[in-house]
Amino acid sequence: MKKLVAVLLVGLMLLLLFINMFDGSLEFNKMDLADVDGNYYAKNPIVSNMVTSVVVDYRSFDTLGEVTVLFVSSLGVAFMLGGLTTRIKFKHDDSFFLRIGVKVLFPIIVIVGVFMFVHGHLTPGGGFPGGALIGGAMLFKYISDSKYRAKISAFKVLEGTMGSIYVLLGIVGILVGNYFLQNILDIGELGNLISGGLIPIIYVLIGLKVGSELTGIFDHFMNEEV
Amino acid sequence: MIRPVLLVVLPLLIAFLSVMFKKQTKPLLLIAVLINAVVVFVIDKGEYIIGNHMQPYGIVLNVDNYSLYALIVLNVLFALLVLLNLAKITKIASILMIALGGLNGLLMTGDLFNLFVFLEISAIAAFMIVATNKKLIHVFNYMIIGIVGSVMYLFGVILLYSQYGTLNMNKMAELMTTTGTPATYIPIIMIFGGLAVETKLLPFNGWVKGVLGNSDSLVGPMIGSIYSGVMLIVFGRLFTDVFVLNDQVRILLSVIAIVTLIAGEVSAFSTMKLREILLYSSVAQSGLAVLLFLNGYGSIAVLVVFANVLAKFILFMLAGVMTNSHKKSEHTEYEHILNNTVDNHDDISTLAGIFVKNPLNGVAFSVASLSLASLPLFFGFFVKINVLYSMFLRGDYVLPAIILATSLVEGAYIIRMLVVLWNPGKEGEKATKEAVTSLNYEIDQLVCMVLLLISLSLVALGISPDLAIDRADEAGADLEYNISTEYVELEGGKE
Amino acid sequence: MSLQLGLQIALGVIMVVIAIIAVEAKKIISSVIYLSLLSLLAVVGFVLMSAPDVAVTEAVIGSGIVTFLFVFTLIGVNKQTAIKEDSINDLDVHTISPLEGGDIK
Amino acid sequence: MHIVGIVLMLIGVYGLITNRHIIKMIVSINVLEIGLNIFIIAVGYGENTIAPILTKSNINATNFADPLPQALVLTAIVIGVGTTAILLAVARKLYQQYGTYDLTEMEGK
Repeated sequence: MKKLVAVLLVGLMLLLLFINMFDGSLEFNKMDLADVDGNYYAKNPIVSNMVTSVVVDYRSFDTLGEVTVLFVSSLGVAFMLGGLTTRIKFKHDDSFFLRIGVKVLFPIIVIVGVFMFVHGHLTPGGGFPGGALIGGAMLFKYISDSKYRAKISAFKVLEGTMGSIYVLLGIVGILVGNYFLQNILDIGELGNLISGGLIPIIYVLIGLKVGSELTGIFDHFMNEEV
Repeated sequence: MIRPVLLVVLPLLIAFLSVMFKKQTKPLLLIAVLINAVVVFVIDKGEYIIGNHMQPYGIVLNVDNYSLYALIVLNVLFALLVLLNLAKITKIASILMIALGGLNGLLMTGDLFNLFVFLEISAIAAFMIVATNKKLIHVFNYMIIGIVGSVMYLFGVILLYSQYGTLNMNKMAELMTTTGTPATYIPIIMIFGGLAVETKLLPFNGWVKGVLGNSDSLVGPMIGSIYSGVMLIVFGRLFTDVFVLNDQVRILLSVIAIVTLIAGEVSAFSTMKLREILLYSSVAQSGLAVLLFLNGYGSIAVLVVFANVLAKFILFMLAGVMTNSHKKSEHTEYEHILNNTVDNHDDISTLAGIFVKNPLNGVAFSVASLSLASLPLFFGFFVKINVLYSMFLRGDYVLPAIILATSLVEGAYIIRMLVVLWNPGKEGEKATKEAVTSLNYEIDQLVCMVLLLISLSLVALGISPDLAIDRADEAGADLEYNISTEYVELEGGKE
Repeated sequence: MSLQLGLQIALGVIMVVIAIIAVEAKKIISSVIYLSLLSLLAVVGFVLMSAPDVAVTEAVIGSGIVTFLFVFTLIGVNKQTAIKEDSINDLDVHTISPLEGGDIK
Repeated sequence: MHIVGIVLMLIGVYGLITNRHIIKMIVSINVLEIGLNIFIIAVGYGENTIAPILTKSNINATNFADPLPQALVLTAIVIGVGTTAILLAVARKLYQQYGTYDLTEMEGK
């Protein structure tokens, strides 16, 4: 019965949506790029990747909040699953091929991750996917051999230092440039590696922080209560 | 040099550092909380740009009277709550720091998407704080409704961006002229739905009963008074300063607020459990505050929120302490174990006459609840008088009728609760020995004294409310759509 | 540019179908697998809508990490049910205190 | 693609309403968030816009896609991961406590 009610509700919402869509009172991108805020970001980008210049420089406060969200969720997972200590033992034992395969793949994935957040301001991708790739590489290590435990305390220290350096950069922005999180270094010539002032540095910080946080989350998810 | 942005950033910085020094997280929490409580008094008002980008393109923090007073109340109460519950905070010290940063960010931000990010930070921190009381089903319900609420809020913000092309609140306020067509009122309803979760309005307050129903002396005041106060102020900022509501939209949203007000009062009247009375009364107060914000009584709503936050802080703190009291008899340790597994003593009848044993808490509790019931000589009385006065001035008679009826119901269940807690047994005689409950609870003197002080401040504000009313007037002046300007100040009405 | 539009419409239809299956699937494992497939299709959708940055992020995080979290929650569960069947004098999920007796309020 | 985004969000809400199984509810929330992300990108996408990356060839092009919604979606995706991780941690603890994933059974106990 409940399913029927839910289907009716969703169907009604869809009907309303189509009526409004087709009589023109609810079109979505009514404003083309010219008169939208995004146009300013497109017109004067700080680095060649406009999205990165928005994420890390124009709206850098959002990204600081974003990094805090991941930080709180890794704290929360540690708080919820803190009691578990022993690693989950899979039904199958460690396969030889997987272990060798991971030994080969691990450095490659880490390098791709590092490449992604170092070139965040030139090519698509940035701190978040780069960090997630590093977390993924650590995940391979966990899967490949069941007795592997990453040095969580080292990752915690890395996470703490990266986060506080990011905030300190913001405060330095106040001292030197009179605005919080101001891009104090010079922008440099668009398009080459060392350009965009603080942007590559911040993306490296975010990448390492996201990588270590996700490793912490994976470590807690791999444990179980015996 | 002291910038308001430090209020948000310092707790985050100390939280990031606290991960590295595992053992000293509690002292770090203390430092962060005290720094914030001091810094909040020295920051000055104004619009602060982040990252040296001009107004609509960069993120801006506007700290005017409206948000400054809210910041002061938030930081002082947060510091007080952490100090009073220091022994109870073990594993969630870092999460509390992040919650402090998130809440400060919520009050200051001038950008709609930035508000979403801080909403998300404070919500996740609230999930973890609530998860300390081990009843995980309620935490899970709270999470699901909280996440759906923030998704609705983001959907509303994106619809506004597709209509008006900006995320900046000031520019949005200028661009938004009417909410007539569906393209303009659907985002408003979505954002109202998104904020309705944390402000406990009817369609989305299913989680309140579970979370506040079994809250202890840290979770209760945190979610019941601090979080709900901040969310109401954010709601007021958005719906009076930024959005322009048409009449139909205003009536629709006011109906939801009125229904919440009535449902809250009636269900508070119908229950005999201590914390349920408090949580339903806080649902009703949120409905009242939202009703006032929607209809343009901005500064009066600020008064209502301030009085509600103060009163609920005391009530939820004491309720949290009282409900896990246990018999002072010989086998206390078994009783204690039993106490943990069985639902602790929430029913008023089991706690009957508990104030006879500790009168100081009784005084604090009664002052706070009587101020809530808006009896004369307390701060709540002046808030209610001003609510009715400014409504009559505008010739509006429907709303005052509803508000008077609900405050009658509110007075009834509060007086009934106090009579049972103070003087059980038959009418008129002094409470006999066996009628008084055998339960008792330990509460250290500091908490007792501080709560007494806050309740005395409620009485002081009741006697000479001009301090609070001037502040509320200045705060209301910052809101664009604010009609309530005259106030009843002295006992004898306007001089 | 009808190719672009055609691709988008086709992708949209497939995604809606996959989403319905993911929500309606009987077994949890298949519902999780369909979710990660939906996330993959979302990556293709982002690329079609000329958002490469978002596509990379959704690919790594959406189909990579979210799928892992789901799968490992389920693996943790199957292990636990296995333990419960073969252990004989199994205490109920949370310890019963001596005073409380057998029934759980 | 706006319609696809909104329909996905509706399916997510439908999944949340009908399912009582915790993991299925978390899957529905993820479907809701994917739908929202697609809607946000669709708002910023014009008809023949190109990726907002400046290269030598499109240095002075004008039909770029709007970079602002894409920056917002970057944040929304990572927030989605954060909330999903916590939801799954709570779901695991609930399973340890109640031995089942069904909300109605849990409320019964």
